Parts: sequence; C-alpha cells; structure tokens
Amino acid sequence: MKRPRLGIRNLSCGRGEKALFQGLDISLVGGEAARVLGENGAGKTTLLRTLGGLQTPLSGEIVWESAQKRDADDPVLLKDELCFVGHDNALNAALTPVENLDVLMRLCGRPVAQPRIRETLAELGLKRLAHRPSGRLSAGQKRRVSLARLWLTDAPLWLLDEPASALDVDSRALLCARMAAHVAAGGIAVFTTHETLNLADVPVRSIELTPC
Amino acid sequence: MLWLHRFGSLPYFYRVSRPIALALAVPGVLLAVYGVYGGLVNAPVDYQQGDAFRILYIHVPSAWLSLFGYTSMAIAGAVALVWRLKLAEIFVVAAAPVGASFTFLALVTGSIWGKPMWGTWWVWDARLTSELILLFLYLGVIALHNAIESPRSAARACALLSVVGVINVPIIHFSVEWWNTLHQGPTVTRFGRPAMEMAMLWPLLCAALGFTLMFGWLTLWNMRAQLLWRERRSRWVKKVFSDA
Amino acid sequence: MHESWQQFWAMGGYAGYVWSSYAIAAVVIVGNIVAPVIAHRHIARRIKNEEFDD
Amino acid sequence: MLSVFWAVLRRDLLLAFRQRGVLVHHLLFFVLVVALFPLGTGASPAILVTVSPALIWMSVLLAALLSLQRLFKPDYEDGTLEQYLLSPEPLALIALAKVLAYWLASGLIFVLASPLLVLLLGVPASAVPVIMASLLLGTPTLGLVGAIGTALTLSLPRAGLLLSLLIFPLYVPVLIFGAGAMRAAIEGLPAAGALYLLAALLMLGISTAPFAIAAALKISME
Repeated sequence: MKRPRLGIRNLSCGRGEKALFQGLDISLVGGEAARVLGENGAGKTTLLRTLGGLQTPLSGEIVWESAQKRDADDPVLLKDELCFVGHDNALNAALTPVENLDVLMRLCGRPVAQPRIRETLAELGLKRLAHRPSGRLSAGQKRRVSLARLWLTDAPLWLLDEPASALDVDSRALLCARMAAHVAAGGIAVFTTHETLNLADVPVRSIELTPC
Repeated sequence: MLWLHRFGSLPYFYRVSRPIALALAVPGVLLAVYGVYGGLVNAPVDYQQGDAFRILYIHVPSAWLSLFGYTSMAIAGAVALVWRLKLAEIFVVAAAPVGASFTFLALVTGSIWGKPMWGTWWVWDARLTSELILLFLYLGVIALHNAIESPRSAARACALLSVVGVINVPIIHFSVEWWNTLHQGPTVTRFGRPAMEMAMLWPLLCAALGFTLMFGWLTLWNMRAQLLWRERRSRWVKKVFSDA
Repeated sequence: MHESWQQFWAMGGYAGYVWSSYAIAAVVIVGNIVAPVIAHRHIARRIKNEEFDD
Repeated sequence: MLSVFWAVLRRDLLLAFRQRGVLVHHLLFFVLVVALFPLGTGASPAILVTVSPALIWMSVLLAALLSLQRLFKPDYEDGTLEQYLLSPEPLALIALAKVLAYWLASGLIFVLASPLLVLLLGVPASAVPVIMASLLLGTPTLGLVGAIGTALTLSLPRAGLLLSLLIFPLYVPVLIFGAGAMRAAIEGLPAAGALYLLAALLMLGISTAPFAIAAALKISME
C-alpha cells in the first residue's frame, strides 16, 4: 500500500493581513512525526489550523495524498482522514465524556460504539468519570477525555495543538506511547508542545517557524 | 481576464482609481446639475402637484441609487465570497455609507414631498416603508463592519450580509406591498400617473444617470481610503508615500 | 416655466419644501465628498509619520 | 451523511433537555411580555384583540432575538464549532440540524403556548388554529434567518443590539404575513393566502439559509 503524504509548498500564513511566517516547505510521509517549533506568537496554532482547513493561507498550497486513493474521480480529502485535537477540548460541559466523544467521532465520520468509548476511557483511567457531566472534571481530566479520540480514531493524519497541556506524568507517557504507535503504523502526526514528548524510536522532524 | 487580474492588483488600482474617479465625477456632476436645472427651471408646473413635484428630481434619483447601490454591493459581495477578491470586499464596505446616505436622502425628500401632498410628514406607504427597511439593511452592514475588529473578517461578513439582504429586498418589498393593500386601502390620496411630458421626464433621466456616476465616484473615493487603511503596513503603500 | 426670479424662488408656494430638499441633498453629497478626503489625508499623514512601521 | 445530522440534532435536544430551565425562561419571557401589555394599554377587550397579532408576533421576535444569541456561542467557546468545520460532512447540514433542534426547543413551545395567550387577550377561539399554523410556519423561518445573523456576530462579546439591527429588517416579511394571517383569522376572513406565503418563506429559508449560516460560521472562525 502507498504511504500517505502531506506536502506543504511555499506556505505563508497570517492572522488578518499580517503574515506570521512565509515560504514554509516540507513534505511528510507516513511513518513520520513533526514537531512545530517557534516562539510565542510565531504562528504554531495558525499553521495547524491552516493545515486542517480552518484558515485560508495567504499563499502557497497544501497537498494531501491519501493511501486509500482509489482513482482520480474519487479523491479522499484531507478532511476525511484527519483527527484534529485543538487548543480547546471540544467538550460540552453539560454532556458526559461518553456523549461528547460519541458526537465528536460521528462528526469526523468515524462513529464508534459506546461500549468501546467506555473501554477506552477506562484504559485512560477515567472509568469513574465516564458518565459525569464534563463540566465537573478537572482540566487534566478534560484533556484526557478529549485525547481519548486518538485511541478511537483510525485517521492517518493527526494535528495536535499542545496535546500534553495540563497532563500529569503518567498520562503524558500514555499519550507518547499512543502517538509513537500511530506513527510507527504508518500515520503522520504534526504537533506543537511546550512539554517534552518522547516518541521513542519514531522519527520526529522539526518545523521551525521564523517570524518575518 | 488579464485585465481583471491587473485590476485586482492593489497598487495598480490605487494608481488608476484616481483618474477613473475624476472621469466619473465630471460627467456625473454635469449631468446631475443639468438634470436638476432642467427640473427646477425648464420643466412646466405639474397641474396637480404644483411646483412641489420639483423635489422629485432629487428624490427619484436617490431612491434609484438606494436600490442600485445595494444591488451593486451584493454583486461585489458575491464576487468577494466566491473569488476572495480583496477589491470586491473593499467595494462592499466603501459603498455602504454612500448608499445609506442616498437612501436617507430619498426618505427625507420623500417625506418632505409628502407633507404638502398627503398633509402629513410620514405615511406608511408601501414604497416609503420599503425604503425605510432598506435603510436599516444598509445600517446593519455599516454597524457590522464597525463591530468586527479584523478588517478582513469584517469585510467578508459584510459581503455575506449584503448578499443575504439583497435576496430579501424583493421579498420585503412584496410583503410590504401586500400589507399595504390589505390595510391602507384607498385612504391615501394617490395621484393618477399620466404619461410624463418629455420636458419633465428628460431632466429626471439625466439626473438619475448623473447621480449614478456620482455614486461610482464617491464609492471609488471611499475605496481608496479603505484600501490605504487596510494596506497601511504593506510595502507598496510605504513606497507610494516615500516616492511622493 | 417661471416668469421671474421672484417666482422661481417662491416655487409656487412650496419654496420651503423644495429648497429644504435641495439643501439637504447638497449637504449629503458634500459630506460624501469630504468625508473620504479627510479620512484619506488622515491615513496618509499617519503613514508618512511612519506610525505603522512596527 | 444524515447520520451526522441526526447526531447533532440528538445532541442539541439532549442539551436542551438537560438545561430545561432555559426553556422555561423562554416561555416565561413570552408569557410576561404578553401579560404585561394590557397593563400598559388598559384592559379594553376591543384594543387587546386589535393589537394581539402585533403583540404576539413582536414578543416572538424578541424572544427569538434573545435566545438566538446562544445558538452557536457555547460551541464556539468550547471548541466544538471547530470540529463542525473540520467534519467531512457538509457544514450546512450541521447548521440545519442545530437550527431544527433550537426550534424544537423554543419555537415549538411558543406554538404550543400560544392558544392560552391569545385566549387571554380575548381572541375568539375560532381563530386559534390559524394562529397556531402561522406560528408553526413562521417561527422556523425566524430561527433560520436569525442563525445567519448570530453566526456573523459570533466573535463579538456583546452582540445583542447589533444582532437586532441585522436580523429585524430581515424578519419583516414573516412579521407581516404572520400577523396578517392572525388578523384575518380574528376578523373571520380567509387566511390561507398569508399561510401559503409563510410556507413559501419557510421553504426558501430551508433551502438557502443553511448555506448562508455555514458561510457565516466560516467567516467568523477564520
């Protein structure tokens, strides 16, 4: 099977009229992770949002070549194969973790059965909280619930914005293991992080954003 | 298409918009003055309305512009949304205050004309009511533009709002018309509309055309200021002012 | 047609209505001409003063 | 494709049920506006019946304005809206599901509460079916059109007054036909024409507004 590939060509992004970085070129293939580096305000979140299609680049292009591409008439789009964990957890305070994850997985086109959601939450040490309103969880617990999507999805492309924020040491180790497994299985992960995330044997490339 | 591409270039637009604005201003003002002169001086007195009908030489062109302006905004808005053309975004934002002021003018002059004709300043007549709602549509676009901080998002939001608005304009007009025939009935004195004499009609057409050209001029004028503000940090703007 | 200037200004008794309409129209149009010119000058001055050079 | 529609619809209805206190507030607002009105005009039945179409529809409009402000706001604040935009499914479909859920939880309540209120105002019982039909056809359109406005003002912290300026002019046709149908029914005249027009507006709204809402959400999220 072909490997998926994420190509970024001469990409310039900005907030409003002002360019944050210019001329970014990189090509990632399945089996590679990439860490986005740059100081505060360099455009790390902007890059991830642009890759996900939430923002239009000022110039340049993003090409997604899917491993599943069947023929030219039936392209598999980046959106179909994406798991995006943003800065916010995307959890509604009045819904339980199970309900939230159920909807989130349906939204990204990969519905999963509720028992599997409960199992995954249990693996992440959230068993007792699975049916409590999400609003009553601590910041770290919410983050873990939000990250549970990574255990439920089979999307080849992951875009993770500060996935380890508010996580304790054990949860961070779990996250690293999951990310490494995903990349080792031929997936791509692009992430930003302030904490050190040790992805063991997996190649991690750097995307350096220099302000212009 | 090449022409369009070149025109889409902002420095080019900034350079040529000035002569184009003047090229619109001169015939626009001349035509408007000629039309108004013809209406005020040459046109014979209307046998029903007396000299008050001379207000129409302002009112009718303004009312025409209010619709023309909103439609042009919506077309530019659609272009801005589909092709992300920056100049189209700027047009929407720049045309809104001009269109709003002519809509206001149409309302005020309509009301002043109505006082001697209907005996009251305001009548919930179908056309006046539609015009009032059109003014609110304009004010909505202006208010939205002022409220959103990022100029880009503000302009795109205004573009969408004007497209939504223009779909509603005929519906609003139809509904107001429907409501008017239902409740107002024949209580409002309406004058018969005999065919206008050429001496009356001709200046009116000239004034309307002149106002339309002036609308283009004033909007271009506004666009230049808008463009400069949005591009104030760009290299070409700095170059324009360091060369000067 | 008007017989004399006096008659012209009187507008058949509708002078107040007609001339106020035209006066308001003049104000609106002049305002539309002047406002962008002032805005343009203001922005141009700020650009020349290098206020946006970060 | 429809599975996302149902998922969002079910989610929002579940939320509405969990936060049913808010629904009661909407209903109370509607009842209060109508109940306070006679205190302002005097309780003369003739006046109350005459103004009842305007009163009912204006209070529905105001209630819609107040409730619509929260339509996308929680999703915007907690990041769920981002996930809607990232979904491979059409955003317009998700928007339609949200508006439908919103209407089931607020507009439908007004429809069901209206007979009681119009009888309170002294409207003949024979007019009640037409009044309910007009609200049934009109309130979803209010939701669809209002959602465009609320999506456009999403990034603003306090959008209430601005929102009213954006959407009230667009509400004019619904107000006219809705109140027109109600008045015709009260006067014992045929109201079918106005109801057909309301239905036409609703059809137009369902077929076009979701795309405008989707475009507005994208603009606000950029």
